[in-house]
Order: sequence, then C-alpha cells, then structure tokens
Amino acid sequence: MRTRAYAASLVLALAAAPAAAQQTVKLFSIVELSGPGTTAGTNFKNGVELAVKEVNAAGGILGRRIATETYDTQTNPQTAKALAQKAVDSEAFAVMGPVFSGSIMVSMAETRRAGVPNFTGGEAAGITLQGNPYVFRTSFSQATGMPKLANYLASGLKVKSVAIVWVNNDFGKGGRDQMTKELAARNIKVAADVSTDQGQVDFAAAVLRAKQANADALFVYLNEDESARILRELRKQGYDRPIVGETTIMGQKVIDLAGEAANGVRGHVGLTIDAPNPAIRAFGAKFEKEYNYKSDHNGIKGYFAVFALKAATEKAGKLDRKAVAQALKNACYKTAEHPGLLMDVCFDDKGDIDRESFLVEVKGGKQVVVETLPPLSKR
Amino acid sequence: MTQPLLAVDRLSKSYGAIRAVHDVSFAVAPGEIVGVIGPNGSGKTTLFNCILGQTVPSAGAVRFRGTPLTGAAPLAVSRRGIGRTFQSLQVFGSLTVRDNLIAAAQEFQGSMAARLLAPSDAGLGARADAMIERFRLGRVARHPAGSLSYGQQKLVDIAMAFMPDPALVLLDEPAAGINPSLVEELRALLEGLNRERGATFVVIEHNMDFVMRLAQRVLVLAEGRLLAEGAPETVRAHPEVMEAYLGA
Amino acid sequence: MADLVQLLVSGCATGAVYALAAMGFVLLWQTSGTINFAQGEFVMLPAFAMLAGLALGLPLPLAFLASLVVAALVLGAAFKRVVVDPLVRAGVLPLVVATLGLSLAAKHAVRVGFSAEAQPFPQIFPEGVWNVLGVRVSAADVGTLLVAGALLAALHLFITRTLFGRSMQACAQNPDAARVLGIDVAGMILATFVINALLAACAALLVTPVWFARFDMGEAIGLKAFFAAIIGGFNQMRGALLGGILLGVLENLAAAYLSAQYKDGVALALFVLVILFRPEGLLGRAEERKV
Amino acid sequence: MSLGLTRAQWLAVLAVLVALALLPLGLKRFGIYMLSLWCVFVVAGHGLNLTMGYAGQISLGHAAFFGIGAYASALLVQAGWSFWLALPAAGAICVAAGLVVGFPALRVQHHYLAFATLGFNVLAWLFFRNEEWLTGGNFGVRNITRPALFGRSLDGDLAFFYACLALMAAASYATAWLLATPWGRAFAALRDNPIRAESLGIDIRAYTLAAFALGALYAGVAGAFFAPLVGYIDPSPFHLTHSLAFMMAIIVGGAGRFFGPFLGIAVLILLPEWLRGISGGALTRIAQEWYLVGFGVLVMAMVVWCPGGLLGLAGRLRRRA
Repeated sequence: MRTRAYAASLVLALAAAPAAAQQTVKLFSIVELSGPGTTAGTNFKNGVELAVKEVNAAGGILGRRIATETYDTQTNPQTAKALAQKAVDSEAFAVMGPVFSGSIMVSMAETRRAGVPNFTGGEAAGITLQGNPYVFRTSFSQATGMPKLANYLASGLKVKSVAIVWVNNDFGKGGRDQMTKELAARNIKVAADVSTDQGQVDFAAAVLRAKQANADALFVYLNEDESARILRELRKQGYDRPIVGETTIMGQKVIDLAGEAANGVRGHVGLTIDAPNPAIRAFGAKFEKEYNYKSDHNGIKGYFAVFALKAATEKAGKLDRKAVAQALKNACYKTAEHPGLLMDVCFDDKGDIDRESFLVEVKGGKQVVVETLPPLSKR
Repeated sequence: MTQPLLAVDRLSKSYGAIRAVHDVSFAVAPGEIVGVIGPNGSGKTTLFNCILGQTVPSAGAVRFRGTPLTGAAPLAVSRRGIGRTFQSLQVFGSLTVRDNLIAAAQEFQGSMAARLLAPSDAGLGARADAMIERFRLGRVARHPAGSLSYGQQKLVDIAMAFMPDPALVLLDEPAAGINPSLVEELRALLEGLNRERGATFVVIEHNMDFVMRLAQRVLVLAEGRLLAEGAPETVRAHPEVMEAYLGA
Repeated sequence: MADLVQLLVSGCATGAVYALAAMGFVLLWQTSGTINFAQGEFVMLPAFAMLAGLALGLPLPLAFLASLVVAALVLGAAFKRVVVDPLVRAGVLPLVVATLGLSLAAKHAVRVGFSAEAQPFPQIFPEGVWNVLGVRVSAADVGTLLVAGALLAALHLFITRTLFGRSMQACAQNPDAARVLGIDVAGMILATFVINALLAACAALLVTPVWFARFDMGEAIGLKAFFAAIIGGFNQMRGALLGGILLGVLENLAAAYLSAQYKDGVALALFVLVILFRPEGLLGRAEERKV
Repeated sequence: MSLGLTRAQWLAVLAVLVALALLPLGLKRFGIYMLSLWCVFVVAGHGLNLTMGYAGQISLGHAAFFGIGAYASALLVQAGWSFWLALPAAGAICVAAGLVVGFPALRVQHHYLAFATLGFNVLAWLFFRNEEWLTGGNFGVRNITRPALFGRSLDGDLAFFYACLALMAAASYATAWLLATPWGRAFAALRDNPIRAESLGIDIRAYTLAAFALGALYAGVAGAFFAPLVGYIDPSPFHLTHSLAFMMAIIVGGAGRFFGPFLGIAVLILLPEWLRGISGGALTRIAQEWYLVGFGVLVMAMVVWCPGGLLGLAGRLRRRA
C-alpha cells in the first residue's frame, strides 16, 4: 500500500507542471552550483538573475515577465542532461547553461530535440560543430580564443617554444588540444606538456617540469583554485618567463586567491569586467553591489545571455522559440539598441559569436586591459 | 589398540618465551569420549586451536586417521570430518535455528556450483528436523538463532557441530554458563549421540562433575604439560592432579 | 640534483600535513577501533571555523584558538558521544559507514550554509623564499615542516614520556588490563578523540593558506591521510609519519619522472601492495588473528 | 520456484509491477527518465546488497564495476556489436574484475578488503580518464545508441523504460532465487560469523569471491543499461564518491533486506526530484538545498539507531503499533 501511495504522489509531483505560467517567459538556469564548476556556475547564474531583474523592472520581454528556475548540475553531465529534460518538460522558453563544456555537449541534445534555445558558457570547439540550430555561445569558443592567444604568443611575445600546464578534465584537455594545434600552425614548439589533476594541491612537480623545459613562455590552463595554487608555486620556484593564460587565470577569483603571485600573468580574455568600456564597468558595479563580490567573465556571460535572448525575441516579434533561434542566426546586435549586451556582437550560422576581446595583464592585484582586439570579422 | 582416530604427537606451541602447550601427546580411539581438564591458562584451548588449524603449532605432529593434519587450515580440518564448538557462543544469529543446522552440513555434499542449483534446504531438511527434535529445539526452530536464550543457543551450537556427521568433534566448554538442569540434559544428549551413532568427541570442561560422568578417559593439562591421563576415577584419585587443579 | 631536492622539500611539506591527519586516524584506531572516514572534514570544519572567527573580526591567532576549542568540543567529545560510543561494539564497518554519512553531511552543510566557492585564507608564514644551493625554499615550506614536526614530536613525547600518555597507550593495547590498573579507560579514549580533533585543527591552520577553504577540501586530505595511515601502519604512530611523508614525496616524484596523469596511481599502487603483502603496514606490527 | 512466497504475496508483487508499468503513462520525459534511472540503479543496488548486505563484505568500489559495465557495453556497441551480445560480455568482464578485486580476500582480513576495493575504484577511475584511446578520456563516449529488441527499436523513452523495468524485475527475481538456494545461507553464515562458518566446512574465501563476482555482475549489467539510457558516459559517475553514495543508499534502505535497494535508491535519486517537484514555499526550498545534508545525517542515524535501515524502522514501528 505504502509503495502505491508513494508512487501516486510521485506521479502527481512529477506531472505537476505549473499551470499558471502562460503569462511569463520561463527561463531555466541549469548551472554548476557544486562540484568543480562551482565558481563558473555561480557567476553565470548570478549574471542571469541580475539581468532578469533588470529586464523585468523595465517591463519584461515583449511585455511578459521572465520567471526563472535554477537547477544544480553538480558539474555532472548526466545530471545536466536530466535537468535539461526537466526544463523541456516544464515548457522552458529558453535554457541558460550549463557553463562546462562537458555538460552542455550532452544536455544540448535535449533542448535541440524540443527546439528550445540554449545559451551556454562552454568554450569547447565541438559545441557548435554538431549542427545544432538551438545552441548559442555567450563567449568565444576555444577555437576562437586559442588562436588569438597563439597570435599574441607568436607576434606579441615572439616566443619560439611554450610549456603547457593543463588540468586533466574536459575543459583543460580540450583547451590543451586546441592550443597544441594552434602552436604547431605557428611553428612554436611545445617544450613541455604537463597534465595536472582537478583539486591538485602540490604543484612543485608541474612547475619544476615547466622550468626544466626552458621554454620561452608558460601557458597555464587550469580551473580557478588550481590556477591560484600554481601561481604561488611558480612564484616560489622563481619562474621568470612570461606566464600566459586564456581567460580563467586572469579572473578575479584567481587574483583573490593567489594574491601577489597573480601579478604579471597575461593573456587573452574574451570578456572582462575591467574592459575599457563604460557599459561593462557599470555592469561590474551593479553586480558587486548585488552580490558583494566582483563578477568574473562567467557573470558577464550569464548577463549577456538574457539580453541576447531579449534582443532576439524582440527582433522575432513574438514568443516563438523557433523564430527566436532563427533571429540569432547570422545576425548582429548593437549596444545602441540593446545596451544590456554590453558589447556589439554578431552570431554566425552555427551559434558562435564574434566581438571585441582583450589582451590583459594582472598588475597590482587587478586585471588591466593592455589592448583591445577587434572582432575577427573586422580584421 | 586399533589405529587411533586422532593422534597428537609431542605437540608444542610457544608465544615468545611462554610455552602455552609443551610436548603433549595423546590419542583418541573411534567411539571414545575424552575429557580434557586443567586450570585456567593450562593450555587447553591452545591445544584445540593447534589441532584445528586456528594456530600453527611450534613443534610436533597431529595425525587424523593415520594421515598428517599438522598445520592444516581450519577449513581443511573441518572438511576432513572434524567438527568443533568454540568457547564463546558461535551461531549464525540472523539465520533461523533450522537454517543454522542446515548451514552446518550443506557444504559437505556436492560442489559449490551444484549447491547453486540445489533445493533450498539442500536436501538436509529431514536431518535438520531430526536434530531439532533430538535437541528439543522444536519450539524455536523457526526463530532467528540470535534471539534465543544463552542456553538454547549453546544447544544449537553443539547440534551444529554434529550436523555433518563428523568423525570427531572437539567441544570447548559445552557446559559453561548454562543452568544445571540443562547441563544434565546436555550430558544425556551427548551420551546418546555417542551410544547411538558412535560419535567420538574430545571435551574441554571446567565442570568436573559433568566431565567425570561423561568422559571415558580424562587428560589433565597443567602449565601446558600433560600431567596425567586415565579413567575418570584414576585421575580423580591422582594426588598431583588434585593439587595442580585445586591448588590453582 | 637540486631539482630532486626541490621535489623532496615540497613533498615533505605536503606529506607532513598528510601525516598530521594520518596520525589522528591511527590514534582513533588504536584506542577505539574507529576508522574515521570524516577525517578530511575534521580538517575542513576548523578551517571554516577560523574563517568565521576572522569574519567576526578576531585576529587569526584568536580565531585559531577558538577553532581549537570548538574542534575539541564538537569533533572530539561530541563526535565520540553521539557517533562512536553507540557503535563501538558493533565492529569496524558500521563506524565506517556512519563517518561517511557524517562526512557527507558536514561537507554539504558548509556548502549550503556558507559557500560552494573557495575562500582565500590569510598566510600564516611570511612570504620569503630562500635560494639554498639552487633549491627554492619558501618560509611556508619550512614553517609547515617545523610546525608539523614539532606537533608530532610533542605528541610522541607526550605519549611515551608522560604518565597520562602512557596510560593512553595502555588503554590502546589492553583496555582490560588498564582498567584493572585503575586507569580511567573511558577518559583516556575521550582524550584521544580530543587530541585527534586538535591535530586536525592544526592541520587546517597549516593547509588552508595553500589549499584554500572550500567545502570539499577534506575529500583529498581525508583520502590521503587514510592512504598514509595504511601504508605506514595502522597501529603505529611512526608509521603514519612515514606514510604521510612517503605519499607527499611519491606524488611529486611520480608527477615529475613517471606520469603526471597517473601520479595518484603510484601512491595507490603502493597502497594496494601494502594491503596485499604487508597489511600491518610498512612499520606496523602484525595483529594476531583473533578467534 | 515459489521462493517462499504465498499466492497472495505473488499477486501483490504482480500488482506492484503493473503499477510501475502504468506509472510513466502520466509522466513526461524527465519523469520517465528518472524512473528508468531508478530501475537501473536498483539492479546495481541488488548487487551491492548481495555483496555487502547478505555476504557482509563491504565494497567501496561498486561504481567502478558499474563503470566497467557501462564502458564495455558502450564501446562494444560502437564497435558494431549487438547490444544483446555486449550485455553479457560486459557482465562477464565485470565478473572477472570482481574476482580480481576479491582476490585480496584470499590473503587479508575483511576491513582491509574494503580498503582494497577503495583503491580499485580510484585506479579504475584514473584508467577511464587517462586512456583516451579506449574510453574517450575526459570527453567520454558520446551518442550511445539504444538497442532494438525483436526488431522493435527501444529508442523511445517509454520503450526503454520498459526494458529497464524488465531488467529490474529479472534481476530482482534472480536475487530472490539466489537467496533461496544454499548459497544464500552460506552468505549469511559468512556475514554472521566467518570463523564459525569455516569450522563447518564453508569455504569462506570461495564465497567471498563469489559475493564480489556476483555484486560486480549486477553492477556491470546495470552499467550496460546505464550507457544507452543516458546516451553519454564520461568518468564522473564512476568516481569513488558514487561508490560511497551507493553504499549509503543501501544502508538507508536496509542492508541485507530484499527491498532495501528499492527504497534506498529511491531516497537517493527520486526523493530529491520529488521534493523539487513540489512547487514551492520557503520550506521546500530549504529541503531541496539541505537534501544531501539530511541524507548524510540519515545515514548516521540509521547506523547508530536503526541498523535495519528504513525498512527495519518500518518493521519496528509496525510491531510497536
């Protein structure tokens, strides 16, 4: 009897799609709130929520309020997939996240099947190579970011060899593979190729191997906590060559954790709160006021995603998922009309984006933009 | 004397400087009931453990039916047909009394693979029921053994040792901790098994009255040595024994 | 050569912390047969207690003292009373499961109640780095080694040289005999739990500046401490020390000279080999088979 | 075989099966997916319950077996095998692995054996992650197709749910059957008192190995279904933490009780979703966030006060009433 009662209540609970939701635009954040992706997921989610608040205060999308729900993937692709199904079942208008590439690669099959626009913070090249018409990036793919960084290494720093230290998960391995390819194309030698573990504490061996490689520069591609630890170890062992990274290692979280040791790190950032751009600075201030800490690039991604959805929906003129997805293909949006986008942006036919990006350096515990790189299409 | 069932030859076991068992020899004939007495710490349980493979003797030999048994592992010893009980209670608490009895005998027939396809009671139901009746455990046969009183568990424990029809059973203090009327009942049971089935056993016991009435021959251990050996009356009259035993 | 020494120094500093946590493992096992799978969380919780103290405006030394008190009460006394006492007679495995449950609850309580993100923690040693014959040694390395070493030495002296310590040892070896000698066995066991909690809090102070305070920081340290204790010898304090250092050093050597991808595998292989061929640990005494 | 059940009990079992089969008709994809997942995990749970609950051998490496089964079936299917051939192959590989992992049982006492299984899980995970040529490494194995049965594709969610349900029913029956053979009794003897068991001719080493091999077999078969159910596998669900979660779920449900895995796995994976499904007040929000904390506390409470798990607790309450 007990079993049946339980089963019955389960049916009710799982089937109970909120019925009163016709008047709202339902947005689901499926993000990493625990596990290794916590920092990224939390920032992304906060960015989404901040944007939703602003959009709703200004009258919503096409006059409809946005209602959000947030699910934690635990940085687990299988969970992300299940939660995407759940969002689809609940008639999501759009899905935000997950941020980690490994998760979106799996979960986007669900949103695709249901035709729900899905914005991701993932940077793996493969995401937009599957012909999925409903997936959209909020940042560069590794296939965009790594060439920019490799260009900087080749022509900016003029290095002949590079040591790579990467974290052995899908994010790190993907970036490392992409970078290795880009370096080879520019005749830069990979002098050392050092794998490290997620959650690793002692980086003495990794740094030692980087030193022994005697390369002209070191490329570090790790998650936030590990980036901070290796920076400390690099400082300790007196590493004296340029340390470059792509986005993460110059993030605010890393700077907070690593302190002094973060100074001097440089590299390419697709998005940064310290960009010489009043809109982004204003966003940074709002974010910090709301959440009591500085947003990193993932916070901007989440914020951007909501406004991109709004812009596309307004362009489509109706709350129609397919039309919205269509409106995001081969389309450019200007901040003049949509200030929430923060930067002018263009989507291509695959869901990749193109916009300005930045070369930055950490100085005095702050990220400083050294150069603004134009969008690829303007080159 | 025909070939002894069990022959212990100059068995010794020492732990560092302590000689728990020292140069003990004796034999057990088929159908015999042998008692082992001695004060606490005289090496009785160590002797059992050496015979049964729980510990490896430092010196000496054990033969069973003429073939060496020295140093064999407990499993091999039991498979050769030597049953035992332990000083402390050892039943399978979560199984019913009947299942305890079947468990005690099921491994002695067929292969492990065959047992996977065997009927649930492994064909031992009737034998278990007979044993239950003999030990008068009928009322609790379907209860988990762990829920029984101490005395009843003790009976189950002993019944288990006899389930596979072993050639020899070594009982370590079967009468300890059970009430006097049950002690008497137990003696009758053991005697019955001996008489009807020719069951052979060696009994360690502190209860002098019990062991003197049950055993046909008694070994006396003191400080690891075999002090005396003989019929109960002879041993009882042995002055050294009385001194060693009662003086302790 | 300098490179090798560099790795050894760093590995020893990391290993010393493993050893601190492993020592607690061994203490609990010796006196009460407890295998504490929440040992890592016993390091994580004081770290957050210190952060809470800092947030309240306490200076770090005071926050540390406060965390010691809290650890002794909660992770020492309360843990023993609520979790261990009811289970100690049930054998090893129920305690393993119960402490796993505790570990899960503690971790996620911090995650939900505090934050899922890594929190920076003040440095406890000055920033200096010395160059000794080509080896770069930081004040933090030296400090960690010295503090951990001093703690372990003090513990060793305490246990072998003081009456209290020897009573504790007596209880560990033979509680019945200890009781006959008039030793307060229950009190001694409680003392080991408190000492374990204090060691864990000290480990927290040493690691958190480097590892950062994060709700799941205990996963790594707990597992490593467990490996260290088994490798060195589950019933030997010296074993825990050896196991910890060995583990810290091996990880570094494996990452530098064998395979960075399998660097955890090397320590693990040693762990499995020890279990198979020397279950009492490299320095441990064989435990008699009990009938 | 009657398995000791009365006709009324058999009817009840049948009724529950029918109810389970009808349950997803009112559900959307996510609900069906969760129920399928539950079925698959229950099968793995039966395996751990055999190893740990019935035979008393703690295994801290169950997720590794689950993973081996999942990878084996996924990779064999991608290599062109039929799923129905890959399934027994995955099971056989897991049995072999189980025997290897149980091997220390021939040498060491049983809590050391538990530690060895823990080591095995970590090593297996490293292997899954590092051997990219075989397992796809961090990127995992993608686009795992669902099989067809008798020419009918099981690709649909409902169809695959019924496959999972059938698997669960078959595995449950096999478990009940196994427990009713003399092996079940030998496992209990091994768990209750290995030393006594040995003195009664019970080969505790052989049964320990058998317990590990059987546990691994169940996990492997469950894993073989998990891969096509999710459609994607990477090393993460086979991490040590998931072995611990498996174990705790069995403890919460009731180790050594037939229905323990059904309940324990439900508490582990269905209950949090069910809580989330209750649209919500502040209280449910708190319940959702603190769910894992509650689960951990529940595990502790179960071990300390109620070794029989939730099922034991239910029994105790019924007797008192």
